[in-house]
Amino acid sequence: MLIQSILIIAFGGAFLTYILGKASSALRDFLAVLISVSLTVLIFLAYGKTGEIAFASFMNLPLVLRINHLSWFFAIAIQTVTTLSVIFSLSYMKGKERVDFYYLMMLLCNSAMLGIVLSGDFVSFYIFWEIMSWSAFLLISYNRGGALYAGMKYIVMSIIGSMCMLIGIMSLYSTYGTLNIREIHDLISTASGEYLLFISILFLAAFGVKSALWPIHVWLPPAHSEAPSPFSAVLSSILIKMGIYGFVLILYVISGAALYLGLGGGSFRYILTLLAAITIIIPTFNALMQDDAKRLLAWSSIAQIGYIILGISIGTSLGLIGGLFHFFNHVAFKALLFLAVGAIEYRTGTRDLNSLGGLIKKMPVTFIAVLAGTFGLIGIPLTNGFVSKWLIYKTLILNNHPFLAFAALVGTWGTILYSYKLIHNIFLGQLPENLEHTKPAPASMKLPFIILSVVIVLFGILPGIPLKLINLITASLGFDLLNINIWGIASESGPLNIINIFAAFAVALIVVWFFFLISGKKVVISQDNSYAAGIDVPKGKYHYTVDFYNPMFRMIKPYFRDYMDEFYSQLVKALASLSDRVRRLYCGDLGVYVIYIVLFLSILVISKIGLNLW
Amino acid sequence: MRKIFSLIILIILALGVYICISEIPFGKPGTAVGNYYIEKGIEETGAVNIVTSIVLNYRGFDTLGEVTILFLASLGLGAILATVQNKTRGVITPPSLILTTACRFLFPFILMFGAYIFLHGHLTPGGGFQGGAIIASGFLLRYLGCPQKRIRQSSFVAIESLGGIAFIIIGLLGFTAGGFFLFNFLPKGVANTLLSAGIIPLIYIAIGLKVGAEMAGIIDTLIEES
Amino acid sequence: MIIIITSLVITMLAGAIAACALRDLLSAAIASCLVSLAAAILFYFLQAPDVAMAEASIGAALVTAILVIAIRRTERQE
Amino acid sequence: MDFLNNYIFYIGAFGLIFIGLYILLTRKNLIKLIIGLSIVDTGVNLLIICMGYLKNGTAPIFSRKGLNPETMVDPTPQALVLTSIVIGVAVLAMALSLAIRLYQHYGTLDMRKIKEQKW
Repeated sequence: MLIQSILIIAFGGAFLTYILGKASSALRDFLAVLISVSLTVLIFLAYGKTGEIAFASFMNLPLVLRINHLSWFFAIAIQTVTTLSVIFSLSYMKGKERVDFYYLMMLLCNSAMLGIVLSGDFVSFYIFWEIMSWSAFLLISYNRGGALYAGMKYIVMSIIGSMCMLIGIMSLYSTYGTLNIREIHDLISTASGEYLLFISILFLAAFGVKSALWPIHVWLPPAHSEAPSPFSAVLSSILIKMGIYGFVLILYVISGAALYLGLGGGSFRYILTLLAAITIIIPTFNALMQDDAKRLLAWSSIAQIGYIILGISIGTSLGLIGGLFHFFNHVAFKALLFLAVGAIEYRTGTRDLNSLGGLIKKMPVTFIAVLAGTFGLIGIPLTNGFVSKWLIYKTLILNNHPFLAFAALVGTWGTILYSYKLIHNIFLGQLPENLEHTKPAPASMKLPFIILSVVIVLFGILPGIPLKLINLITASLGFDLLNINIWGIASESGPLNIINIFAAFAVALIVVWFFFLISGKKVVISQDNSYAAGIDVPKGKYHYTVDFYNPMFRMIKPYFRDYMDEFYSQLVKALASLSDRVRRLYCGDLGVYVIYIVLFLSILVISKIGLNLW
Repeated sequence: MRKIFSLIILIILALGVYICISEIPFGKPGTAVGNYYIEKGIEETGAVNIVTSIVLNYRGFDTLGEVTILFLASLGLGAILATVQNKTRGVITPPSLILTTACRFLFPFILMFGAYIFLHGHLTPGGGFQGGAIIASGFLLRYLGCPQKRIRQSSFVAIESLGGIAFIIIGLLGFTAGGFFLFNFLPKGVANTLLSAGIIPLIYIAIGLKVGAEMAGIIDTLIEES
Repeated sequence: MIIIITSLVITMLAGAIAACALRDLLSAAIASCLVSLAAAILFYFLQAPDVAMAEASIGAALVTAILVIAIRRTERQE
Repeated sequence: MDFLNNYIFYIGAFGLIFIGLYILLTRKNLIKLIIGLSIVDTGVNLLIICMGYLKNGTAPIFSRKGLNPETMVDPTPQALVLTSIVIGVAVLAMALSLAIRLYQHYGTLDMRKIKEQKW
């Protein structure tokens, strides 16, 4: 009953908001926030519940909703981010056009994502999946112009993925006669290895598109940078994670760890981990080269997805915990970063990293938020990103994957570089003259910043809170229960104690501080001294956030172009010219059409005479 | 070039057709469904003309579709030609008195012959379509013979609509009487008499009027502005 | 009997070839009328009086009439 | 003579079909094309009727007593061809009206000169 009411409130609320928006915009804003908050509360109440309800039937297939720890874990992340995004939108969307439509699509997308994680069979899963894809498409192309192109790119790839999934679903149904996930899990152990591989590859394509796995990631950067900022947060932190949910679903809930590890003689897992490693490295360095803040974050999202898939695809308990925890952390800090960039765009009107700078005095709360977010992104100790990355590294090292671990480390170095670029080019350095009168972010934007920053730091210091739940999830997927305490993991296989790390960190900090103190006087050199040999530099002429990391770019730029994107554009061009040639068959001359018909008949005749086909 | 190419592929096609046709003997006994129609036709429908019983009873739905296509064709014809501007052509020589008189004299007989054809559709060769075409050719004669006298198109439309509605109503009455469309609910009567075969003569009257009006309407539309 | 049929078939094919070869559209229409007429008689020989009647009244008469009217509204030479 | 007995109708039917196809293939005039179409139509009708013919058969009408159902020709193709002829005239009228419309618009019936329907 609770699950149904969640979905009814979610979908009904979305449409009610739209209708109400025609009457009064204040009432609409209030209703949108009210629905989001009440949904959050409802989902919180559903903690720990497990159950399954058949709520309708579609062509004799029962549509099933179910809830368990895995669903709850994803649902709470979805709902939290959407709620914060909606609160953020209150001021961000003020005065824009078609705001009713925006809220409708936002809430609809949210409802569809809740539906995905709560659905217990593949029919409803597919239906919700499509609702999510299309509402996301409409929101990505909300700004028109270049956004339309980005939206088209997204929806075309998304449809290809969905079709792969549909084929997989139909194949499952024709083989087993049921689409209930639980029943398929019971039946699939009898399947042959080839069939399982076939199904897995189909679903890999579907979920890989959505979660932007490396060769099929090209839709993500334009889509994320063109969408409205609150929705970019949802897109990056939640929507692409539906692909992660799908991976967990197909690899662990349906196949189970044992079957998955033996898939294709282990080569499936090998390829998946390899793809994940590539997904970490290439997008990280692509992110480094971006000058658009949102595009940078978009590439960073792909890279972080690589970490999550890497953790999940290793196939051990610790790796799965690390992947799921990194998912949760990425939800927190990527939503925070996108919202912060949205706030900066809202106040300054630009998100070009070369023309920003020095905003630390003007927007201090935003700076703290971005600082927390980037710390989490890099994985500085005492933030949650550290814990999850630690778990992933540990898994890789314990399972003898030195190259994958090295890839993850290289990714982290790149992450440090682009995070520093982000925070420096926006907040540090010199304040351009046209930004002198920038106001701090409004209160409705600060609230999400504060909540998400608190989450990042709290779960960094007390990782046991989410790990306990994730441990329950992995236990329900057939892994051993680990011994979790509030400070980390106490089991033998992968001990993690945040107190020890905190202590080591504190000691290191004190030592550094000590050396810093005894190393002598600091000499303050003004900017003019080092740069212009004492001559006064005219203000506004000099802005040293431009061409950040330029020497490095000169080295790596030729190797880190988005080759896949170019490949796909070439493919599209080739296809278009081919289609044009095919179109020329229809030349508009009736005689030629008759020739086609007669030729076809003649070919039939020749085959009859020469080959005796029938 | 093109002609030679066409001839070559046509010759290839002819060769193939020859190979296929040489396996089909000419004048062999008919199909099972044809034999069924011949044996049970009179008993089940009461129509002596088996073709009629097939057209109107066994495959009545086909005929409904056929009538619909005809209707759509005349409708589309009117729609396409409605926007064509009237071009004044050279003066048409007025018909001579003898021609006009002969046309006036023949016209009712042609109509009567058409009516005879569709009334006796279940007894003799012919039926609604043929009778309707004959009626239309009567109108054609009238148009050619006395071009200054025009029949109003609205009367064609009225007759056409009445014919179509009558067909469908008779079919729907079959629903109430026997449970399916075009059920033969009237008594079959004695074979080989005019009042036999149940609803078949009624439907043929409707079809005959409809087809006649439609074809005459098509001719009228085409001839109208030239 | 077979001679009549053969001559009819030859007439019919000749009409069709004439319809193909003649540059004058009106003559071609009349030639196609000849085709229909011969076909109608052939239908009668094939024991299909219903079809023969339909072909004679529709194929030979009405189609030709419509064709002639259409040619009159457009142009006569190919 | 035996060959003629067996094949004369087929020759007629296929001769019509091929001549019609030849017109469709080589001619450029719209009305000529429509004439070709109607010739193909007639040929196909003739062929279908040939399929149902029975040697020395009678028409499927019980117009007098003593007719043997065994020797009647197959009535099904006849019924189908009846439908086909009527639809043929409807299609022909439609095509001619389109031709007239095109003539009014372009001033020509030549397919090659009506450029706008090409790519």
